[in-house]
Amino acid sequence: MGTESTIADEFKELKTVVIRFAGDSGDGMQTIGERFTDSSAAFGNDLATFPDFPAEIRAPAGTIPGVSAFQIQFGSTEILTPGDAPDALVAMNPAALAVHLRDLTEGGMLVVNSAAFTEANLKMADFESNPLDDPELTSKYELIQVDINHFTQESLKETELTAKDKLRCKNFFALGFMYWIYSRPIDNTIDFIREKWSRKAPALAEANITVLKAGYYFGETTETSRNRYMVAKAEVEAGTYRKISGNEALVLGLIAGAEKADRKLLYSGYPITPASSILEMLSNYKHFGVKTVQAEDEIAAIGVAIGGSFAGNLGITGTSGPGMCLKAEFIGLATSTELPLVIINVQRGGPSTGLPTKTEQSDLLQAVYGRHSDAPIPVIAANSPSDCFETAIEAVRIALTFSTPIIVLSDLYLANGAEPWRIPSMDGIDEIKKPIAEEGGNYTTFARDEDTLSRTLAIPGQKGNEHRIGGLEKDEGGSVSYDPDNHEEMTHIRAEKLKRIANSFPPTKVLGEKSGKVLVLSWGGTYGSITAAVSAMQAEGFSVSSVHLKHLHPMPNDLKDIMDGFDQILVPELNMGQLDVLLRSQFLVDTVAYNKIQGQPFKVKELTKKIHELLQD
Amino acid sequence: MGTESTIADEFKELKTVVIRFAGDSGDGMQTIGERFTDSSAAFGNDLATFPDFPAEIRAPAGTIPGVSAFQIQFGSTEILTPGDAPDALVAMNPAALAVHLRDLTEGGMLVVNSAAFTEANLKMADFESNPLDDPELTSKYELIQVDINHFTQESLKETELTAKDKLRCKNFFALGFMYWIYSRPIDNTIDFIREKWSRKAPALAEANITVLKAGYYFGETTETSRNRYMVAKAEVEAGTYRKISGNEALVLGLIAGAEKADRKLLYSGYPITPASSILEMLSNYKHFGVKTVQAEDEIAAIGVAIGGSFAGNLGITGTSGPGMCLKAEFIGLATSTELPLVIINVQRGGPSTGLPTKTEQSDLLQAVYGRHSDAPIPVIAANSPSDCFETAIEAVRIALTFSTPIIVLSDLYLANGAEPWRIPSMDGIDEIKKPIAEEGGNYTTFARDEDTLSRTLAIPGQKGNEHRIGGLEKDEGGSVSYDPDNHEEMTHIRAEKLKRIANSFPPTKVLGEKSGKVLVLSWGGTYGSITAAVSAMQAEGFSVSSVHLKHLHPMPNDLKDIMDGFDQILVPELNMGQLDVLLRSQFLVDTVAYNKIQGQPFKVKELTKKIHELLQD
Amino acid sequence: MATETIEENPLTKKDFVTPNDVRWCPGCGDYAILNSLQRTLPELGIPKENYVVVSGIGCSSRFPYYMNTYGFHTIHGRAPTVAAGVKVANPDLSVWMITGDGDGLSIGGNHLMHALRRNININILLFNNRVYGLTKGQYSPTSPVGTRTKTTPTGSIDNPLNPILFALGAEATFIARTIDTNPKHMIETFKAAQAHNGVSFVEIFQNCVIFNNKTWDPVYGRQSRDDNMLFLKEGEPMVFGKEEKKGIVWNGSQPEVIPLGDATPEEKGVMIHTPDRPGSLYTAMLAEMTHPEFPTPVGTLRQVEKPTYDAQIQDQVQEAIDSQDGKPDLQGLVNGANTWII
Amino acid sequence: MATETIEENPLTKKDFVTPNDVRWCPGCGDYAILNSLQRTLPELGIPKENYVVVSGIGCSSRFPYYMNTYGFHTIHGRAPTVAAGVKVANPDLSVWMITGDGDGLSIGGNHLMHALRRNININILLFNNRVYGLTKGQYSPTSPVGTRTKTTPTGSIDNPLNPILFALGAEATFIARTIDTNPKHMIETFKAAQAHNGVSFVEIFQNCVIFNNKTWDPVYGRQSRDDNMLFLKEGEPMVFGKEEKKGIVWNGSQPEVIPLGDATPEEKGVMIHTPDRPGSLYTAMLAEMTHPEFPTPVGTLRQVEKPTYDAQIQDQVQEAIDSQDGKPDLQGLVNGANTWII
Ligand SMILES: Cc1ncc(C[n+]2csc(CCOP(=O)(O)OP(=O)(O)O)c2C)c(N)n1
Ligand SMILES: Cc1ncc(C[n+]2csc(CCOP(=O)(O)OP(=O)(O)O)c2C)c(N)n1
Ligand code: SF4
Ligand code: SF4
Ligand SMILES: [Mg+2]
Ligand SMILES: [Mg+2]
Repeated sequence: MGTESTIADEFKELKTVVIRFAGDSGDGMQTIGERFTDSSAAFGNDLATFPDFPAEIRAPAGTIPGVSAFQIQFGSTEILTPGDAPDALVAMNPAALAVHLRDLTEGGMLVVNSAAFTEANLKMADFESNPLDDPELTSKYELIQVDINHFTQESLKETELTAKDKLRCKNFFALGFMYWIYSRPIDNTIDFIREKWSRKAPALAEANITVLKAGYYFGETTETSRNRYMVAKAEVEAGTYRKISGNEALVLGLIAGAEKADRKLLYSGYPITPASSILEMLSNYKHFGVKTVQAEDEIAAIGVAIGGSFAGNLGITGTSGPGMCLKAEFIGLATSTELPLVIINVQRGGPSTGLPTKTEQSDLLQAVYGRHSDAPIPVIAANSPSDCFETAIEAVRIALTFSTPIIVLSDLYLANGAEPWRIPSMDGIDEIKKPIAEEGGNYTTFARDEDTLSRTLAIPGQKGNEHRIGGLEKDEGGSVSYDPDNHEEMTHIRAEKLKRIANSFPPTKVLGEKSGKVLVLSWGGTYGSITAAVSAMQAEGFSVSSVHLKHLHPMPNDLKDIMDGFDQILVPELNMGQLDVLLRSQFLVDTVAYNKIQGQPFKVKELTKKIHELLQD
Repeated sequence: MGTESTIADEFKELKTVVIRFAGDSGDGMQTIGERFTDSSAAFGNDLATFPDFPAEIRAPAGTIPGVSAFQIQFGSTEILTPGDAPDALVAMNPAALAVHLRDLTEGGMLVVNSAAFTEANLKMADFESNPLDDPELTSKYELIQVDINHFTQESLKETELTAKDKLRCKNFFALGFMYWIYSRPIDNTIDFIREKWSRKAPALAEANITVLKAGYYFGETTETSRNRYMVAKAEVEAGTYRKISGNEALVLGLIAGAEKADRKLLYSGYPITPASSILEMLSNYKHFGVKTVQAEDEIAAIGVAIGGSFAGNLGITGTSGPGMCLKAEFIGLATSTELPLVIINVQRGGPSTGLPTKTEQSDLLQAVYGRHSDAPIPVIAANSPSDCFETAIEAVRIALTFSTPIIVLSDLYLANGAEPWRIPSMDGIDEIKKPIAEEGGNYTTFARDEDTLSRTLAIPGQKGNEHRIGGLEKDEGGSVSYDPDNHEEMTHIRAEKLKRIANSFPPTKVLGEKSGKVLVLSWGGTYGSITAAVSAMQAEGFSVSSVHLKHLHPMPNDLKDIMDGFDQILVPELNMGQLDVLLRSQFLVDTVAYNKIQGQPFKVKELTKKIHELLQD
Repeated sequence: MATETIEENPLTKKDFVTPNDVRWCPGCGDYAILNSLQRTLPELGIPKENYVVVSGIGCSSRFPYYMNTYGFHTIHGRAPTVAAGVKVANPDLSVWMITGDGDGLSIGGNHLMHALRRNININILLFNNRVYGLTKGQYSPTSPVGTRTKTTPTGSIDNPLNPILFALGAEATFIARTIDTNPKHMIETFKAAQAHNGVSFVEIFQNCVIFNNKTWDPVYGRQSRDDNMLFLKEGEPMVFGKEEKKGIVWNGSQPEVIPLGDATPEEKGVMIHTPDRPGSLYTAMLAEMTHPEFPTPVGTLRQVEKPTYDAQIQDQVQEAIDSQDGKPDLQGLVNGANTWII
Repeated sequence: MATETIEENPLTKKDFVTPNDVRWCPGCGDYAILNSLQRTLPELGIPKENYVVVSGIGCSSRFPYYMNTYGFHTIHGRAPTVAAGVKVANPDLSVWMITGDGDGLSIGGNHLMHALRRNININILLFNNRVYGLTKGQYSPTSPVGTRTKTTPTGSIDNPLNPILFALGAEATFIARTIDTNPKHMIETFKAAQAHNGVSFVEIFQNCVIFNNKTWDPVYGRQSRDDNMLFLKEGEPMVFGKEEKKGIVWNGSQPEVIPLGDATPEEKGVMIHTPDRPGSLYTAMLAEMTHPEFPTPVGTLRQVEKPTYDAQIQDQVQEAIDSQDGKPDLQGLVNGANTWII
């Protein structure tokens, strides 16, 4: 149960705690998870969260597919993941218990809404008997049964709400109780409820506040013998913070990138989990000149973005794996015409429709090779929710500076997960300088910058720069050319241009010593767990370092040297070994792949175990 | 000039000769190339041909983009390619000369239609002066100027044809003359003309025959001092032969495969160069129960094929690179649902629309990795026009036996090229045994064969076997499953199933010694040039062997051992090194890539030069 | 021919129910449609094993999982292609294709259009809830202008498609409309669709309780349905309203609503429903009749006969086979016309 | 607004000709269309640099290479999406989209349909030669049933699309038809298309000399054109035939051809062409008029006003900008509503 330290007064002080709220998707678990997060953030903890939605919009209440959960890890130290396993589980009904109990740490706290353990509900959750009657439950966990329904209704008996509406407040009872257990402030939440609902539904807002308090006082009055915990403020860098999810950060980064490059942003997408919210959020930023188009499909979406880029906007499109398949042909066109274009893939589980609401990082090889012919384009990846901001800006930088389409890989875990973020100063962000061609007719379509090999765009509306582009092979002047030598030359230029992008990368950061026994080499959303595992082992004195790549294609120029400094290279991925294929073919290095394909992030302990194995070899 | 051997009588005897006919696309170059091929085949030479069409349907007459050419190599020894460079070039107009002269062997024979070297034509071909007046031409080549227009018209002056129609026969004059030079029989061609045109246009047929003979006798009567050549019959295996192009062979192989598997063939495609003719040819074989659908696009085409496979047909679709991009999402569905499906990609130059009428083998990595997620499916490739037949049958075997989609890679060079083919006995071809499930309801959708891990299909119309499939992850029973462990297991099964396919491959053939200094490792349409180069060097005693892969994913189990027997591995490809990426990542071997990206096949001499370089290292 | 001999044990609705839990939101209109199709299929005289249900992706497209028939949940927008492949491979099958307004008209519009124009003999049910359900509530190609959703916070600006007019633009041979709140009408409509020899396109007004609740209430809500819906019946006059006291007449260039008073429809010259007119004008007229100006018509809007794609492909193959004598000769085929012997 | 100030040196056709050799087959109808567009653009009062020509893939789609404007030869079937992106990025541009019957109606049908229904203010020219030219002569979605091509050796079996009806199914706001043999009519039609504020869909009957020669001769051939073509002019009666001695009347439920004899069209009640009717019936009627029963109409078949997609997107953005005071605050945006300071 967390990392226990000193016992102060009646409180146990913990360094980190992992809590999971689980219930029916109608029970409001995401809402209270968000509230718990905000008050912990405001209190000053570092934290990371991960919501886990059901695949169905609203599966029948009480069923297993209908279970919705929200996990948060918060602490007084740096928090990199939402946590391996919950120290405390709140289960609002039997189905939630059925799905989530197996993850609860032994000895962990288990809060259940006993009222929900009716025969009908038990049956829907495939329980043959009531698990609360199982003595093992009490011996293995700190079981706290609360008739949440009853107390909720009791506390609202003075109000005029219907019985159904009363019961809808029960999530706040659970939240209040957990606030009490973890000695969190509740004012923050009260303010939030007032602000959000007072106007639309004042009676409900007040009811929620009443129930929240009831939950809190329930702890205080009836459970004085109960353990309570304290988690101190985290020692983090001073600054202004906000909470941010991956897709939010991506959206803000795109807008910031476009501003820094002085281009109008044109985003065109087609809804798909977990990328839809990028389109949704961007459509709220019209006052930044952002134009959004909900296209008829993913092909159209990228086509609109390409048209936008041709006409001088910064064209951006985003999707998930199945949509990436559909964009392949157009990516080839953008590659051939060398137009700037940002293509975002928020990855999810596959193949095919796969596991649309689970995370996976299995579209890397598609990003690198998923088009016909030799059509090289850069690929970069975000590594944490807040890092999506920087990654988006980096994508805009590369796309414009090198006049190239670029693929940005994020994933469902990053997109939906959230963490506190120390907000950078916008003035501190470099401008992205790649002007369009001068007007007046001295324009050569594929004339190139000597260093970057990038071409310069001329855009419709510019006098004298009229020109034609297209998907047929062409010569420097932009004329269609079937000449064999020209084709070979253009193909080499495209390849070389990709390579040159690596010259613009900062030196690769190594976490830990620059040489040693094991280097953990990774990319994408696994950053948090890997960094947590490696840091912990470094603190224990083990010879392990890690490098987490943002730039996957091309890879950094200094990577080979870094790899050479280690005896073994461990490549953990949430796929069957895709970075591994790239590393092996590019560096001929006998890496050790470590793969998990369960639609779920790595646990820190899975990684430490694996690293230990390697160290013992 | 060819491989000169003995001089018999007035004839020089040659082992091999390469001739290229070039003229305007309206000049009938393909027609006479085909005739020359047929009479050489009937005569008993081995041969290989390659037509080179312009990208435009019919570019303006006389222009450079309008040039059409046909190359044939024939010989008394085994012929593996259409030849590096022509020993004789027939140029019907200045544009043809402009495009093709640079390829002619020094000292080679250059036959030009002097009548076409008018000022207008010279201008269209960008000549500033008449190249025929250039003394270098006569010194460098054996220049034969013939006023073909004049002789053609002269020989037809008795007929009632219009002047225009008369001139349309001029290609046969050139053919007749070349027949005389290379002492070919002309009866065969006369028969052909009669059979083909006598009914529709008897006057034209007779005119063509007259002109053909005129060309032949023109040699005999006016050019007695001219060198003439003999190419003896080839010593090839006894049997019944036919001439066959790659797409023809593919079509016949698909039909044969379907027959041997006792499945109805349903082919669905969308026209695209150079795959269109597969759809076109198959639509003529309805009497074999073949159904063809010209779909609205490539996505629909594969969808129809998948629907056909689900309903118990053998679903097949074919396209080229851009179309492959569009099929990616559906390939993922077929992978997830494990339906048999053959997907043919006749490759052409890219990226994007690229060089649609030029060859390239640059879609290998797309075939292997061009879908989101871990979605492994087999990939095989044909290596010569006639080998497309066996490759098609192999594809059908793998698709059905392993219940999997499979990608077959061919290319424009194979598709359009032709060679003589010793027709195998259909009785000698193994049956493909993979029955569908028994009727009656004991059906488990993803129950697997122990050896192959293949599932068995039950098809609509079967009593009691009703079941549902789809793209979501599912368990063995076929029910949708979001279970983490199940997903991991299914992912591993899909990967393992792919691997098992390699257990069904025959031992890999090595051309030459099993160990030595250089192994040339290659795939696809480069087989001919590589085999020619390697055999020639072996004959000269060099330590070089070659392995040409048909199975690219998975690769043969014995390949690693073979590679280990050589000091160096040379991987020549018509791309930027795609097999090379696969070899490096799978075997961690430091191969030497040799790449040509000119839309043209390797020349034998390019390869021997490269191999020599390696041997000297 | 999808109709074979009747089963010995007559089929019932239960035969078409799978053990899988149905996972739509409680109150979703999809339940009623499922129920109605499960009640329809046993009555069509088609052996159960000859049914195939094919869908794309969307809430609606989960449908095949709940039908105890052969089923294929394919990918987004592409169901018409797979359904076509199934039907071409085996024309004996009764193929039901399920799609949504996003699946069928946004990403899948082209395939749907080509399936319609080709007249492939399948039954297409388009669940129109005017929203993307599965991806949680973005606007769709049938959402009215001004619809505010997550992706259109200031209102959508694209003109919606009229699915009937769209189908008519492709000259679909059977076009119908029904509503999720009227099982009887759904069942009738489904039967008519199956009876039609050719492609059948059925738009179903479907309610999404979560993201677009009551979107069709102005048409079929208890308050409005009498005045805002017109039940079309072949050969019968177009009357509607409480006690059928209103009728539609043709004024020479467009339809008009008139009160009947005490007159009979005949007396007032009320139009007789004739869905079998070969041209498109009549159906175009119906397609554009919409509330509040007109009652929205439901029922079979168009039914004309044309040869089907699947039958013709079969015929061409059969003719080719018949024109040969005996079993086709594979060796002969492979040999081709020009061989030589060495 | 694509119209700005007129150039000082008036533009001429020559300004729109590229040095590139035109590479269509000699005799191809595409030449005449190119010529006509090159003659139209200088007359529209739009600066040359504001023209963008976007195409898909096909013989017809080579068009941009021959127009000395900004041009984009995209990929097969997808031109409407790129054209939409260009127009949304910069509504000041005059965007001309070139497509073929295969490019636009086979692979690209969906994008075309959505561009039409969204009413994006671009001009779409569909070159209909009823065949796939570039891939050497396969049948297309507009080829009549029974067309024998390389892929349909025993005749095609799919019902062709009627491009006008298709566009109408998407409720396109401007629909016209013209022919490659009549430059004057083409130029008029192109001008009308540009003048229309909204999406303009123009079907052009185009001859492919190589793979489908004379396919339109029954309509516009010297022998047939008088009787088989109807030149529509807004506000004028529908008369045709040698010396305009025939007219079209509406018999209450459908059009009819009548001889005028010596009577005036007015006397005979000949229909007056009114392309601006809001509903679809009128255009549906025209769309279905086809030889030999009727003369095939050319000209503007429909023109109605609706707000355009590109203008509205711009308006929404502008409104959002105006609703802020001052330049948008990037730091404020990134900070969001809930921050805390440590
Ligand atoms: C290629 C692809 N793009 C996007 C999606 C995401 N997606 C799934 S369903 C859907 C729309 C569903 O809308 P509709 O067809 O109206 O069905 P409903 O859910 O409303 O029944 C979308 C966009 C996907 N699965 N695949
Ligand atoms: C994805 C893709 N599929 C197929 C093709 C091949 N292709 C090129 S043009 C064309 C059809 C052209 O027909 P149409 O649009 O009528 O133009 P036309 O040549 O007749 O002017 C096809 C199928 C392609 N280039 N890309
Ligand atoms: S989201 Fe809407 S359409 Fe989807 S299941 Fe729920 S109610 Fe039905
Ligand atoms: S093939 Fe036909 S459409 Fe294409 S350029 Fe030639 S004549 Fe024109
Ligand atoms: Mg919907
Ligand atoms: Mg065409």
